[in-house]
Amino acid sequence: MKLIFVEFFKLKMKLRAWLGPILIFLLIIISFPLTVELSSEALNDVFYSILWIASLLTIMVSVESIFLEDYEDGYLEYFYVANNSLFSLIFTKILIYWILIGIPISCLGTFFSINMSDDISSLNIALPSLLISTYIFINLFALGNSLSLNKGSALGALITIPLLFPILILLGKIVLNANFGFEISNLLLLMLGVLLLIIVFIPFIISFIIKTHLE
Amino acid sequence: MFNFAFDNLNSFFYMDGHGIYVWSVFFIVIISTSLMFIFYKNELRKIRKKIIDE
Amino acid sequence: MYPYILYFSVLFYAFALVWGLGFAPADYVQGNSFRIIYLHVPASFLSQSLYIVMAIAAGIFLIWKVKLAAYMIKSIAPVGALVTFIALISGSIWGIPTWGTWWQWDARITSTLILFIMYLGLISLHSSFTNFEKADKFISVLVLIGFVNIPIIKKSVDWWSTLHQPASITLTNKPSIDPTMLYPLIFSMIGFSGIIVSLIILSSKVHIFKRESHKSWVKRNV
Amino acid sequence: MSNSILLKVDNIGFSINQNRLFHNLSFNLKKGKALHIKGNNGSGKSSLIRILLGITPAGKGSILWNKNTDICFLGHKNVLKNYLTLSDNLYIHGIDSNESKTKDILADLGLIKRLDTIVGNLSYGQQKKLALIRIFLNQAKVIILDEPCVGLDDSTRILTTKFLSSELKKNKSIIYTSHIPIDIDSETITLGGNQV
Repeated sequence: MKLIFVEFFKLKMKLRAWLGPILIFLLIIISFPLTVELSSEALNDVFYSILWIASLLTIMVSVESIFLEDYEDGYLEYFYVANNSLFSLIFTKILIYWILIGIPISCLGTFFSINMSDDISSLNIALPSLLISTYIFINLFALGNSLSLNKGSALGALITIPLLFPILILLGKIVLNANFGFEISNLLLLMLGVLLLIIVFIPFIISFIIKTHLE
Repeated sequence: MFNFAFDNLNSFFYMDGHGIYVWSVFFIVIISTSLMFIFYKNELRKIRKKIIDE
Repeated sequence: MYPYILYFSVLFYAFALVWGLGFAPADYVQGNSFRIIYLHVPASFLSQSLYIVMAIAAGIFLIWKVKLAAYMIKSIAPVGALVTFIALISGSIWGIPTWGTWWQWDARITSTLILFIMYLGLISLHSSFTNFEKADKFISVLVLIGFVNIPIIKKSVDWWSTLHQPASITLTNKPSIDPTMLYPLIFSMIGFSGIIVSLIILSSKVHIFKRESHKSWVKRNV
Repeated sequence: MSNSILLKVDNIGFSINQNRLFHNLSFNLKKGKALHIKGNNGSGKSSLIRILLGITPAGKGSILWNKNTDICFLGHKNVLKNYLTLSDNLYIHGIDSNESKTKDILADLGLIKRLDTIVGNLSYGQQKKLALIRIFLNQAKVIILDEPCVGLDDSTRILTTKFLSSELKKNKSIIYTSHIPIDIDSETITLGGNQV
């Protein structure tokens, strides 16, 4: 519990690490309508894919240094010596990133999607799928960045993005089904299941990787 | 089974207009694979030389 | 031993190619352009099976700490990238006469492209570390994660869209192509695999010598 | 293992990139004793400490810690967040900067007036002092220090020595490496003896 407070405090004090990504998300969302024809129909067709890609890019930018600073000032070592395990730290870090970045951009994205499509039903498409998918994205980008720790974030993104394609396809399917008026709850449940698997396994893998980095 | 599928060698190379695709694929593959072979041969020679020099 | 495998498989592949290119009958629908199959199918088969071999090696390395397995991963990765590149380029050139376009956002093509990017990611991950022992561990973890992910990617991309013809040869079903085309295909698969295997032997030789250059048995063998 | 022995190191060896740093190294750490690891640069002092901490695996041999031994460790890295203030940094390590004991130590080190300064603006020596506070306030049974005195002024070094000898009296154990002599009662392990 104390760990959550400490990690929350650390990230909260680093404005550029969480406010920056949220602003980037806003900028991407704003910049797409400028490049598409300004008729709202054309925009409606692609709006959700803009939303997914924008959240993906935002998470990519925000997670790039998730472990870097703690690695460089020795905090990871300190934590490992004190607790003999890194799992709880990594799990908490990812959770805090989701709370400070994932939830705000999910809310922002939902807000814009209401505005764009004049359709309140998008509230139950965009919000849950954004909430779940941002958590998955943060987990996987954290994995990629732990592999490429202190070797630059481009490598991490190169490793991670191929792993994200299934989630993107799933998100696309959700919108497609919603447009045809089909049920989407089963797809959302599938995504939730993926999330549950990822929540358990990814921190384990990351702690193995970071342990290797410390050696 | 072993009848030559073309009338003559010319049509074998031409392949009803598809020859350019077929032959360009084989050309690219042969070039890239042999480049890889040459690269590794070179590396091996360098390492051998280094070990012998020691 | 390695040069004999190479010479033998080059001869074998040349034989299969002459058979396939010159003697097999033209395809009823696709005409003569189908002859690219004698390259495309072996390459796309190998692009996936090499990844499986790497995943097995990664498992062996992580569980039993066999160093040789890590060298295998390192030496297979560039060859796998080459083979995947061959599969991609032969596929897209084949697409020009048959589909009228060199690129389609089709499931199998896209997943092969993703596989290619993953191979490149593996190579760049390994080469960005100066401590090879750490790099070996990281690359094995990544190979295993990719191994879990590749079927998922394939399935999801299949779900997304499919235009590609289904696999011509599967182990379980009766082959759907004519024996006069099938036999040269099987021969070309064996020959092409032989060439690639000898390339892997060569590259793993390079890596073993590089990493174990101080050991006395290496010095004796040089 | 008897109760007075906290750590038993048996026959360990370690090499980096085929370069053998030490082998057949055995020693024990007893309660209330200090160990000084000596050696030239690159002789593997820091590696040995990281092996003892369980961060790096040893090539061979065994390391046995007594059960329930908690360790307090300060290495080359200061474990400070340079975008946070001094008191926030203490908070991260679970130290309340308003407690009287903490305040005394802060006053001794001359940092009491700087509690609201961002750590990135402090000098290297001041940062090192701040990192030492964590060691001074710890409750652990074993203290492991890797070059604690680099960059410290004389008064702080004396303070550190005084602190360490008082800890020894409290039956705590210390393992340290230092090029700058620390005047406490300790056994010495010299690394790189069998190297030319």
